[in-house]
Amino acid sequence: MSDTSGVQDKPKHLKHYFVDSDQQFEASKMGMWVFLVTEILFFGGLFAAYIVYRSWYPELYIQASTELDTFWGTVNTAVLIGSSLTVAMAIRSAQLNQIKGLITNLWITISLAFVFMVIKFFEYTHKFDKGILPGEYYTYEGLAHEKANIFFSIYYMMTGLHGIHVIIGIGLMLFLVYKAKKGVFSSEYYTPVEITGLYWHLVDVIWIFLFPLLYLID
Amino acid sequence: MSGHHISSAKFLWGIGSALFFLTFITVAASWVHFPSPWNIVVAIGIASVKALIVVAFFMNLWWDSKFNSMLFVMSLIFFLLLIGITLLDTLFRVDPVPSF
Amino acid sequence: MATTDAPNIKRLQVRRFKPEESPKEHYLNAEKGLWSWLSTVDHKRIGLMYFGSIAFFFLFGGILALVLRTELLTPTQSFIEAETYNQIFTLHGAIMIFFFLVPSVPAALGNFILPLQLGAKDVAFPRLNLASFYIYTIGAIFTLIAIFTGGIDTGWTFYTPYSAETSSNVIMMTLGIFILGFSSILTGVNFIVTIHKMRAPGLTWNKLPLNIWALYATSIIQVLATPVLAITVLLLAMERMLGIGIFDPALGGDPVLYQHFFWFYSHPAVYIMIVPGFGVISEVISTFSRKTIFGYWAIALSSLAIAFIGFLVWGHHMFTAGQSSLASMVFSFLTFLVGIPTGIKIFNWLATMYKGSIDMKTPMLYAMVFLFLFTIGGFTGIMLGALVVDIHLHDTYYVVAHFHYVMMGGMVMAFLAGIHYWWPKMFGKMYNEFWAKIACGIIFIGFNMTFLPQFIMGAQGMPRRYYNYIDQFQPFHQFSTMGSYVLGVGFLIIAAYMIHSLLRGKEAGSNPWGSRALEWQTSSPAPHHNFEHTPVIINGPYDYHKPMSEFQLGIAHSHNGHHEGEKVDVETGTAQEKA
Amino acid sequence: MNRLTEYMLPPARSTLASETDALFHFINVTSIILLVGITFAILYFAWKYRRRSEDDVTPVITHNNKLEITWSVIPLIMVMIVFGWGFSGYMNLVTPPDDAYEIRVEGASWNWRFFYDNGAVSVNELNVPVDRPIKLIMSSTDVIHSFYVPDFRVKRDVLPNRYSSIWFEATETGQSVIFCTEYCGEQHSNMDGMVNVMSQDEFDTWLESGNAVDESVPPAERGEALVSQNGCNACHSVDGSSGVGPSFAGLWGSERTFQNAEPVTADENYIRESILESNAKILEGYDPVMPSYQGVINDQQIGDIIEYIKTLE
Repeated sequence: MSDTSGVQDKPKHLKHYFVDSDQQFEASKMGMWVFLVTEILFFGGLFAAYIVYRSWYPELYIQASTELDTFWGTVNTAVLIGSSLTVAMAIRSAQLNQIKGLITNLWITISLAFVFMVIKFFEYTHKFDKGILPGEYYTYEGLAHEKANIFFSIYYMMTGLHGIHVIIGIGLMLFLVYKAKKGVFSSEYYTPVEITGLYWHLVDVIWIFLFPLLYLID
Repeated sequence: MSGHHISSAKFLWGIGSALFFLTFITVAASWVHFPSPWNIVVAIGIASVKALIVVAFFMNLWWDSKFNSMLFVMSLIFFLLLIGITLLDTLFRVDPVPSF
Repeated sequence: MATTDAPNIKRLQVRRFKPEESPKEHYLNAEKGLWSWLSTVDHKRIGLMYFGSIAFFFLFGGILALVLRTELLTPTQSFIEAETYNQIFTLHGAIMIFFFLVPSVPAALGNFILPLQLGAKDVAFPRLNLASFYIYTIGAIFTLIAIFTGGIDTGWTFYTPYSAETSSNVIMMTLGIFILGFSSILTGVNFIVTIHKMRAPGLTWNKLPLNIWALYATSIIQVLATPVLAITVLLLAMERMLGIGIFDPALGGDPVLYQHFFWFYSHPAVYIMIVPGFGVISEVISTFSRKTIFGYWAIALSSLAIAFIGFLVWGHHMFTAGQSSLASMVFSFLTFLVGIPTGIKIFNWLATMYKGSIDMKTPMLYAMVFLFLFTIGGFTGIMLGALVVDIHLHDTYYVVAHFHYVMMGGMVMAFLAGIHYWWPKMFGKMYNEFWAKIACGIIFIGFNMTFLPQFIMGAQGMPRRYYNYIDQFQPFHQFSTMGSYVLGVGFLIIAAYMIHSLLRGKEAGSNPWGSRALEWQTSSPAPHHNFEHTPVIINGPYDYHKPMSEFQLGIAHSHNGHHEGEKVDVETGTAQEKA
Repeated sequence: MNRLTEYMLPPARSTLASETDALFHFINVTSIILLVGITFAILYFAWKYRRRSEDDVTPVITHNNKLEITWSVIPLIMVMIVFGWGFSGYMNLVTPPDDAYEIRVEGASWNWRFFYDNGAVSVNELNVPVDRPIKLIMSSTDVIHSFYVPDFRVKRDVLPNRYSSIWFEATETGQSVIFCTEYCGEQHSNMDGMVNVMSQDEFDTWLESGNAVDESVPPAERGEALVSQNGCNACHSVDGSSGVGPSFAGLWGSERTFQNAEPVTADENYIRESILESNAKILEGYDPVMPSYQGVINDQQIGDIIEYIKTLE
């Protein structure tokens, strides 16, 4: 498609069906935001289940949340917010054409995400040892409530699904580092970094809501 | 070039520290025992403030085109709709006999 | 191709580009070989691939329907076991809904027509478009595996706790539908961004064809509703694998909560199926009445109204399901609100036909059949919305007849109208008009023979999904089965003359129906990149009082224009450009 | 016109049935009138404004606010009338009178059990007195079923984790069919029962005799009647043909191998245990779908059934 302001040399990344890279960048961002809407509603279903069961069994939630270790929850929140900060810094360095800064920031984000998953792993194994397993494998007698497994089923579904999204985020960022090393990104073209940044911030926002709802019920 | 806002490093660090501070606040709030409905309101309130900060400044919605913000608000509306109308049923059920 | 973002008036040097009548070079023969099809990112080819797979699944679902109807000829066992019957009605429902109705107009016709009607070269994310086709295929493969390794007997709704306990492989099927949901989401994402970002110069929101408005409303529903189906199906799979007990009463869960989650997607899903049909009908009626649409904004906004209110009404599927009376009252009230925009559309289409110059070609015939059948579907929907009557009619054949009148009478007729309307644009060939009209008549008769008796049977209390029934209902079932055979014959005739048209159809010009819509201003079949020029839009999509030349404008020196069109009397058109 | 919609509905045999039918007729009549109007408009326009020549010029009518408002407001008013009418009828349907006679209903995979207040039990047969409000308190033992009596225009899902209730008042004696309208598995379509509406004294005599044992009839014959009454023959055949459950023919004294237990010879204890805890021992090649009859069949009746099974070779 021609550009109304006559022919100019096309940047390498520009697709033929877009007029200029600005339109392509805005289109990709809008597409990502529409996808984030589906992620919000995807987790929304779990939050709905959480709220419905909390309205039915409020005392179960209070008892059961004592089983969750608030300290490690707080550390995890801080880790994830930190990774959100470093991914924002990564985008900033991509915008300023500092490719080395982009790669280091990405590595920090990936390692913080990895720390998050390790903490989750220890939390899970600690619960498995005590017999707190999802659904019918729940054999823990510590709680008086006969429907206690409902809380932990929802807990495992929420944190499990969130964990899977963190792993996907790590995968995406490793792919970004690989492409950054090949010099694909520049201040002219950093759309994939921005898109992955948006996805990572949303994963952080979901944890920001998960943390108080699961850990801080008093 | 509307979508290309570049925020300064100092600004990003400021936002990051605000979020760390709010995390501390929300944990502190859980030590103070609020009466039943208020503890949820406080927890959700702080979490919403944190979420809005991340969405507005880390995700550049503040400087971005209005349509993306509208998309985000639409998803929240439909999420609240799912919960609101489902609660219309689950909270108002009448059991003919005290059930199981 | 909206370039500058400042909404100022930009003078464009425009020239008329008459579409080439019988193009040698077009998207069908631009590249040759199977790999060129499988790896294409051209939205038109992807549309055709969707069209092929949808036709296959419609045939598969249709055969299952005929088996069901044949089994119901006698009150007891005719020729298959109860177990097989239960699996077949489940598969008939699931295949027809997830593999035919949801993707049919948005993915098949929508993919083909949307960029053409926007004057764009392709959708915003062509590779994502191809990815969503392959996700659809993978989902289909998983479902076919589920079908051939034991089948599913839970009904297409997978209600717990039965779906959590039954031995049939529900997990494989739900995994297939989980994957299929992403194909629907990605199509929605693609269409929303394309409509926003890739309109031709001059194509402002009030000049968008109503088909685009309908696809826009559908994409919004797809994007907002499908994720909830994904989480519901994931929870069901976890229920079966880990027994998480959210829907399992033994572990403290509540099966009615499953129904809430399921219908939060599935009612908007029925609007995903029908709203694109409205878009097609608006195009067909306006073109064949050669008259400007009546109430453009009424129809456009009622699509969006249906999309929004459609999210509030899911509880009318659960009036008898132990829902609180308050919730039932609210859902019944909102269900009646969603009926109003649909009524407005029907009246607006009728008003468009008033004082038009109606050319009774096959697409118009199907549009009129749609108006008649969908009106019956709408009225029976009002009947089912009234609380006390729904208590009597819920889960009976009255409901079966209602949703067949709306889905088959509405959606399939609109889909057939769309196919017959855009067939010349897709393949550049006409079909046999005589046989098309015969088939339309047979389908109309067969359809009414099949489903009218089901209304009566349902009102008398015949429950749904029944393998054996009491003798009182046998005459209705037999009449209905005869009707289903006639219906089957009708569809076979369509298949026959369509294949004949592909092989030996006579050449169709670029604009056989004399339509002012943008997709008819390029050659048919369309060139690989849709337009030889960058189209410029100065008129509304249905301005039949304007000469045809004003609809064929393009930017004068768009250098990829291969041939010289003659000078146009409009020296410099003014096109208002908006971001 | 009324005859058509009369024909569409089953006989109205409960006090509230007439209200449902009235709204059903109203919606049907208005819909048919509007449908005829729209169909006439379609056909008339298609004929009157048929295309005479290729260059017909059609008037440019883009909208007409007055017309559009009327065809939005009038349907809105009509549907609001229907909504109000439907909702008021619904409230009558879900609020039982206080003096209603309560019967406990249990929906099991593929039969209905009714427990009366004096301990009498009946399977697939609901006996009720005429002209008296009856309240059914229902629950399910396994999956969701739905209790539907077309003649009384009542229907309610029967949930496993909650009680749900409906009420009706039969206006005439006679029999009305019961359907299950929520898909519940293989024999979902065989799960129909019968409501026997009797006069008050007939009902009282049945209630007393419900549990009394009729000594004159030999136990095996009583057992045979119990097997059909309790719906055993829906899944267990007596002539050796295969069904959902194993056949009773040749059951007595035969060697039984199980999926989840040690093989055992079929004796009194095995048959008793299979009736009361039906999923304790599952035969090879069969699914654990049999509901337990605990509290439905008492010991005396189990003895009769065992006598009957002994007679089956």
